[in-house]
Amino acid sequence: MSPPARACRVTPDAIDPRELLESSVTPSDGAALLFWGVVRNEHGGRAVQSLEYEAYAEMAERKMQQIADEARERFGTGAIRIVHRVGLLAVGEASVGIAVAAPHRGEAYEASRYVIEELKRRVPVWKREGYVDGERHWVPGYTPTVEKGD
Amino acid sequence: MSPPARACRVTPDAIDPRELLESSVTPSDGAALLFWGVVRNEHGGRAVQSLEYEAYAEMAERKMQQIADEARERFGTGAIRIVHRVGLLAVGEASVGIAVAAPHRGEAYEASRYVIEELKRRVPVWKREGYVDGERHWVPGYTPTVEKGD
Amino acid sequence: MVVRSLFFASFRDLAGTGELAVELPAGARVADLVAHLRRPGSPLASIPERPAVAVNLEYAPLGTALADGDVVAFIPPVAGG
Amino acid sequence: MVVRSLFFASFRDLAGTGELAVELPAGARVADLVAHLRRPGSPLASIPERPAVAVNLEYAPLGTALADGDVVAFIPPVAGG
Repeated sequence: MSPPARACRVTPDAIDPRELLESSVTPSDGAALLFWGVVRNEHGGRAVQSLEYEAYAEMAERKMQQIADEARERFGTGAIRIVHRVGLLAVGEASVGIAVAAPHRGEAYEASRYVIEELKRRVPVWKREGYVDGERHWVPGYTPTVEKGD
Repeated sequence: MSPPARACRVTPDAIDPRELLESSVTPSDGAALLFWGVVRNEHGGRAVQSLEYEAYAEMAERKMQQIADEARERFGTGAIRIVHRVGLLAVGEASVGIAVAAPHRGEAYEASRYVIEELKRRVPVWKREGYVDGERHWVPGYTPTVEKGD
Repeated sequence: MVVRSLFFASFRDLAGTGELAVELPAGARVADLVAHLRRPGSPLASIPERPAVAVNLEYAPLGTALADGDVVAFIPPVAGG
Repeated sequence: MVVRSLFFASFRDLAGTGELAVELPAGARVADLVAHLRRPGSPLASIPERPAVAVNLEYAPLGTALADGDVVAFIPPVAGG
């Protein structure tokens, strides 16, 4: 079964967990797993007040769809949807939601973990932390590896 | 931090994924994982039309709380909430929702998996499948083991 | 003494009721209650010889001594989730 | 030929803009564009010698040949999730 249209999205809007789950689960699924990434109040020992997410949206959606397709094929799950939020987020708000539906739960756990790890390695999204003292800085991340030799 | 009051519940009402997540996540959490068990359209090759869940509610809530406490201690997560539905459910409806909040995602995956596996082994809940031809039967399950020798 | 016996799912179907008050001699254990319920002719004669049982909301071995007013639940194989 | 260069996050802060049109000689590769942007005095002089780059929405090695109208995005270390 192919995933629903626009299964993977970058959006400035709040992520709706019910919509993510319900649009992923089909009658042959017995479980779904929702990964919910949220803004923490501290990072590296420093108090975080807000997080600003930026994405290269067109490429990020393409990469998220590639990762979802890889996970579906590798673990044999049902639909996988990934929604990443951009813009200014407060502590406790969700930055990413990943729904993985599957006939059985084992595959859902493996695929969900695969998706979040790969997302952090390859999807062009950045975040800038704002501290209580007003300072901001870009959070150091992963340098994506280019598969073909250069 | 102690879990919110009535963190683990048996209920005849539909499970609300947003409420489960938001009541679990605190400002020091960076991730939450929601396990969402849903009614499948088949079991053992037979078409399932509905599933009827029954619980020994008072004991089930106590056992779910014990499992949540074990998982929090063992994996060092934040709050864990477990809601199990009872009554007649249609295909696609959620029978169980398990929210695990955690500072970091690794613990959330391990704890979530622990909770659903233990829930299936120990929590006094039963299900009766209804087939398209009108027949019903209790789904064979796990016999809980009594820890102390008898 | 009298104990409350609770039956769920397939055990309730057998018993024809979810609850029975059972009178037992002082000093009786869970195993004695099981034997009483499994006596020939009882609707519960076919339950396992060693069913999973909870006494006052906790799983308990068959050797557990019972007291007046205890709640003894008979737990058929569980299938939640 | 002219290629569109896109800059995000810390690279955009350096560039002072999210996008630059860069004229390059025919046959130029991604490495030539990088060298051009890193020339002394350029606001992007401090970007890595081998940055992660996407050409037309896919990660591409520095040896990739460019064509007129290509979109070349400079991808600082990613930190989504």
